[in-house]
Amino acid sequence: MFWVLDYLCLLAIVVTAALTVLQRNLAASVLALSAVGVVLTASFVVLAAPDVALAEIVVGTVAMPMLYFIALGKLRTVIRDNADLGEERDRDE
Amino acid sequence: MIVVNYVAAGCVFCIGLFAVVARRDVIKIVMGLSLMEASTYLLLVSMAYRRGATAPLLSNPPSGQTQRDVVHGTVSDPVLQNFCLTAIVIGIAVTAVFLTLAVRVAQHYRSVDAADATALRG
Amino acid sequence: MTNDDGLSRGFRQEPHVQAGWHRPWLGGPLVLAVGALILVGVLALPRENAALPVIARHAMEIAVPVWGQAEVVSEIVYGSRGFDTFGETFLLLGAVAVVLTLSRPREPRSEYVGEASEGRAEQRRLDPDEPESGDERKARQAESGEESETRRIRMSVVVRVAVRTAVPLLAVASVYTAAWGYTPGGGFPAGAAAAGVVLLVYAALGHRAVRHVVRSAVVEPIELAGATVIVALGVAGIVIHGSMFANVLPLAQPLTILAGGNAQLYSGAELVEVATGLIIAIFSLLGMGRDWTIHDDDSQQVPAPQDEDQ
Amino acid sequence: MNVQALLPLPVVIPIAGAICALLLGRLHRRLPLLVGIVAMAASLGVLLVIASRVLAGHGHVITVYFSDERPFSGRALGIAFSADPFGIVVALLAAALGAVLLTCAMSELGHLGRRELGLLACLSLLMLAGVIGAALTDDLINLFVWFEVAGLASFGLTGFFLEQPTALEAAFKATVLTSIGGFVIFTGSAMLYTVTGALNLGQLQQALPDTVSHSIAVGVALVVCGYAVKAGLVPFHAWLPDAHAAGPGAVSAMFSAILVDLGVVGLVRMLICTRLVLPRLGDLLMWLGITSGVVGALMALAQDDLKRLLAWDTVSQSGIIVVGFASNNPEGIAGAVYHLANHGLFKALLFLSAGAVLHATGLGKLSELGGLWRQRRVLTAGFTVGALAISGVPPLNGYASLGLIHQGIADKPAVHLLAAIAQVLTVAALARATYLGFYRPRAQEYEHLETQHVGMRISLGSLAIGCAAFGVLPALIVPRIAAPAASFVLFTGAHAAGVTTGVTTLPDLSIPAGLPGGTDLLTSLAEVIIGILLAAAYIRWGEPRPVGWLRRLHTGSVNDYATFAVAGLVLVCVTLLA
Repeated sequence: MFWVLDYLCLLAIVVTAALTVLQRNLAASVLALSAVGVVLTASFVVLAAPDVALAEIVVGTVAMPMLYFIALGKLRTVIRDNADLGEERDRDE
Repeated sequence: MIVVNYVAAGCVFCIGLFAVVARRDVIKIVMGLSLMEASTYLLLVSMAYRRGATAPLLSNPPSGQTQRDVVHGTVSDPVLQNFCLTAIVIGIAVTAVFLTLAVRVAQHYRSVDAADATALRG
Repeated sequence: MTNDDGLSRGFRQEPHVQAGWHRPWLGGPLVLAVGALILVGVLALPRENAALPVIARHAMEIAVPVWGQAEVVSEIVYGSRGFDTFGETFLLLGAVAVVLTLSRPREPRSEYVGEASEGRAEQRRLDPDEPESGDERKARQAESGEESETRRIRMSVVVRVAVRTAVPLLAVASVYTAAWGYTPGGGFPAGAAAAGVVLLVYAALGHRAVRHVVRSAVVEPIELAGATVIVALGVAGIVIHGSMFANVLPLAQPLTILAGGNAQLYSGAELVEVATGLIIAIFSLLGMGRDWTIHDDDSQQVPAPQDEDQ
Repeated sequence: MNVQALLPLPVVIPIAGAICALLLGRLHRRLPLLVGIVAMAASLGVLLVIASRVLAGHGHVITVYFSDERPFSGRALGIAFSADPFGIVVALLAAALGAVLLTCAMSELGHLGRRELGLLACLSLLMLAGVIGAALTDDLINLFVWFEVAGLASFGLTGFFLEQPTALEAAFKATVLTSIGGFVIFTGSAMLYTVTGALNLGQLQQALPDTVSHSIAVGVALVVCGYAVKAGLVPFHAWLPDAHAAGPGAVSAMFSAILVDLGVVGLVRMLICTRLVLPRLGDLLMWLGITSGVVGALMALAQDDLKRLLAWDTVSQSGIIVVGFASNNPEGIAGAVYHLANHGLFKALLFLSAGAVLHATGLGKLSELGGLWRQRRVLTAGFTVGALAISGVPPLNGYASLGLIHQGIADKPAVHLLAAIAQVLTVAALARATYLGFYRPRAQEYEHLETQHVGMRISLGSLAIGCAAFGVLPALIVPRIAAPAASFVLFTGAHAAGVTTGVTTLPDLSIPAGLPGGTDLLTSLAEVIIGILLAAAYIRWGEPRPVGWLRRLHTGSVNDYATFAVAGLVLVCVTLLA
C-alpha cells in the first residue's frame, strides 16, 4: 500500500514538472510549478518527513507562486508583445 | 522500491536542466531552476527513507512503543531531512533574487527573451 | 561590450520570434547524457534497507537527554548543527538585502558617478527605443503619484469578511508550528506562514490595512533584531562553553513549551527573521519602479526619492 | 578562552558588521562602510592571532567543534572549524584585501545615495564572511552553505548599478550558472554522505573505500563541477568575465581577488579527500586548469573593454593556480598557495586602477582611452606595477610563485609547455592593455575628468607595496607559509588526524626557498620579451582568425553558457566513472 502511494506521488511530480516546462502560457506554468510543490509535500508525508513537508507546503503554495505572479505582473506592462508571455493581447489594446 | 524515487528525482532534475538549457524565456529558465531544486529535495528525502520507518519523532511514539524503542527502531534519517530544510531556504532565497533580476533585465531590454539579453559576448 | 568588428551583426540577430526553444538539438542529447550518468550514480546508492548512519543514530540518542528536544530534526537544525542554520539565516538576510538593492528607487547622488553616465550611454545604445505602451505610462505615473489606482484596492465584502475571520486563526496556527518545540515544524515554516498571513490581508483588505506593518522603517529593524538575537545566542555559546551555539539555557522539562534550551529561542528568532524577511522581499518586489530606464520625458533631473513607505 | 574558541569569530564579526551596516545606514551616509572597514580589521586581527599559532614551527591544524559536539568512533554530527595553513592563508587574504578594498570603495563611491551605501556595505561584508567561512570550515555541507552565502551576496553586488543593462544581464547569467553549480554540489554532497555516512572532510577521507563505487565517483564529480563553476575552469567559465567586469571598481577587485578563491578552496578540499582513492581527479583538474590558462589568456588578448580583459585574465590565472594544486608535488603546491596570495594582490591592484579610470572618465573601452599617463600618474603607476607583477618580472611577486609552479610541473612536458604559452599570452594581453590604455597619445582631451580621491591613492599605494614586498622576500614566505600549507595539502594523514580535537602538528616539508635561479630567470625574461613582441604584432595586425572563432563561440546567451556547463559536467563524470 505504501509503495502504491509513493509511485502515484512520483508520477504526479514528473507529469506536473513536464507540464511546467511545456506550457506556453506563463501563468499556467506557474500554477503547474505550485502543483509540483503540493505533490512533493504529499510524497514527503508518505516518506515520513513531517518537518520538510511543512516547510515545502508553505513555500510551494504561498511564497513561490506569490513571487512569480508579482514578477509576471511587472513584466506585462514592460515587454512589447505579450506573445512572449503566451497570452494574446486583448483586441481593444 | 526506493530506486523508483531516485529515478524520478533524476528525471525531474533532467527536465529542469533541459528547461534552463533550451528555453529562451527568462521566466522559464527560473522555473527550470526551481524544478532542479525540487528534484534535490525529492532525492534527499528518498535517501532518508528506511523500510517501514516512522518519522524521527519522540514526542508521542506509535502505539505500544516507548521512546527508547523509537530511538533504536527504524526511523528515517533526520540529518538528511535537516539538509532538505536548508535546501528549501536556499531555494526560496535564490528564487526571490532571480525574479527581481529577471524583471530588471526585462525592463531594460523590453523583452523576456534570453537571446535579446546578449550585449556582453566575445 | 558589443565590439564593432564582424562579431556584432546588429543588435537583433534574427527577427523577433516568439521566445521558443534554443538549440534543443544540442541541449537535449547533453541533458540526456547527464541524466544517464546521474542514473548510474544513483542506482548504486544504498537502498531503503541500509542501516541508519551512525550520526543519525547518535542524533536520536542525544535529542532528549542533551538537548531536551523530542523533535530530532529540530534538535539537529537548532542544536547540533546550529552553525549551518546560522549560515542559512544570513543567507536569507543576504537575499533580502539583494532584493532591496535591485528594487531600490533612484536616489539623488551628490556628485558625478562615472558608472552612472556610462550606464546611461549604454542604455541609449542597448535599450530598444520604441514609444511607451499605454499601460506602462499609467503604471509609471502610478509609482510617482501618492494615491494611485494600481495601489491594491479592497476586494468584495464577502472576501473581506471571510478573511477577517480566517486571519486570526491562521496567525495562531503559524505561530503554533514553532511554539511547541517538540512537534514537527520550526522557525522557517512558521515564519513563511506568518508572511503568508500578511500577504492574505494585503490581497483582501488592500494596502491601507497593512500599511503600518509593511513600512520598511518598521519591518527592517525587527528583522535585524531577530538576526542580532541569533548572533548573540552563538556568541553566548562561545563565551560560556567555548564552542559556538552550545546550549546555554537550562533544559526545561521535555514535552513542554519551553523544552529545548536555547533551541526554542533560536527557533523563535528565526521565525521573526523569516517572516519579516519575506515581507520585505515581497513588498519591495511589488514596489519596484521603472525609474532606472530612460523614458521619453526623462530629462536629466532626478525624480524626488519616493516616500519611505513604498 | 584558548585559541580554539576564537576560530568562529572571523566569520561572526563581519556578519555582525553587516547587521550594523544596515541599521546605521539611516544615521550618516558613510557610516556603513566605516563599520565595514572596522569589522574587517577586527576579523583580520583575530585571524592573525590564530595564524601565529597555526604557522608556528612546521605548521599546525587547530580544530574546534560547535554546539559542544564531540567526534565519536570516527564520525561527527557537529560542524568543525579547522584552521590549517592552507585555509588560514585564504582567510587572511580575504580579510586583508577586504579591508583595503572597502576603504577604496568608501573613497571612490562615497557620494552614492544613503540607502545604496548601506546595502553595498552589508552585501560586501556578507560576501567576505562567506569566503572566510568557506576557507576555515571542515564540514562538507557547511562549506556549501558559505558558498551559497558568498554567491548570493555577489549577485547583488554585480547588478549594483541599475542604470547599466549589461550589469543586470551579467548578474542574471551569474545567478543561473552559480545556482546550477550550487544544486549540483548539494546533490553530490548528499550522495557522499549517504554512501560514507561521514560529513567531516577529514572523516570522509578516511571513510572512502579503496574500490570507488559509481555513486562515490558521480558524487565527487558533481561536487567538483560545482566548485569549478565558481573557480572559473574552462567549460564552466563563461559567466565569470561578464560578472567580474560589471560591478564598481572595488567590487570587481573583490570578485577577482577573493571570490575566485572560494572555488579553489572547494576543489582543493576534494583533492585532499580523494587523493588516495581517485588519482584521476588530479590529472583531470590539471588538464582543465591548463586549458583555462590558455583560453583565458587568449581571450584576454582580444578584449576591448579594460575590466573585461582583466576578468578574462582571472580565468587564466585561476586555471594556473588549479594546475599548481593538481601537480601533486611540494614545489607545485607551495607555488600555487603563494600564487593565490600574489594573484589576490596584483589583480586587486589592476582592477582598482581600471575601476578608477572608469569612475573618473566614464569610459571603459581601450579604443576610447589613452594618454592617461600625463593626467593620472598614480593610476598609470598602479596599473603598470600590476602588469609587471603579473608578467613575472623578477623584483615583483609574480616571478617567485610562477617559478615554483613551473618547477612543480617540470616533469610533465606538455603541461609545462602550455603553461609557458599561457604566460606569454598573459604578458601580451597586459602589455597591450597598458600601452593602449595609458601610454598611447590620445587625440582630444577627456571631456570630464573626476578629481582623484586620497583614499584611492592610499589603496593603490598599499597594494603596490604589497606586490613588491611579496616579490622581494620569498625566502621568508616560502618556508614559513607556503611549505606548511603544501605539507597540509600533500600529507593526507595530517588532515584526517587533525580532525579529532585540539592541535596537531604537520610533518616538516623542505622547499628550496629564495628566488629561483638562473634558468628560471632566463625563461621568465624570454617570456616577457616574446609577450611584448606579440602585443605589438597584435596591435598592428589585429585579431587573427582562430581568436575570432573562439570569441564567436561565446555567444553571450545564457542558454549557451548553461550548455557549456552541462557539457563540462558530462566530461567530468565520464572521466571519473571510466
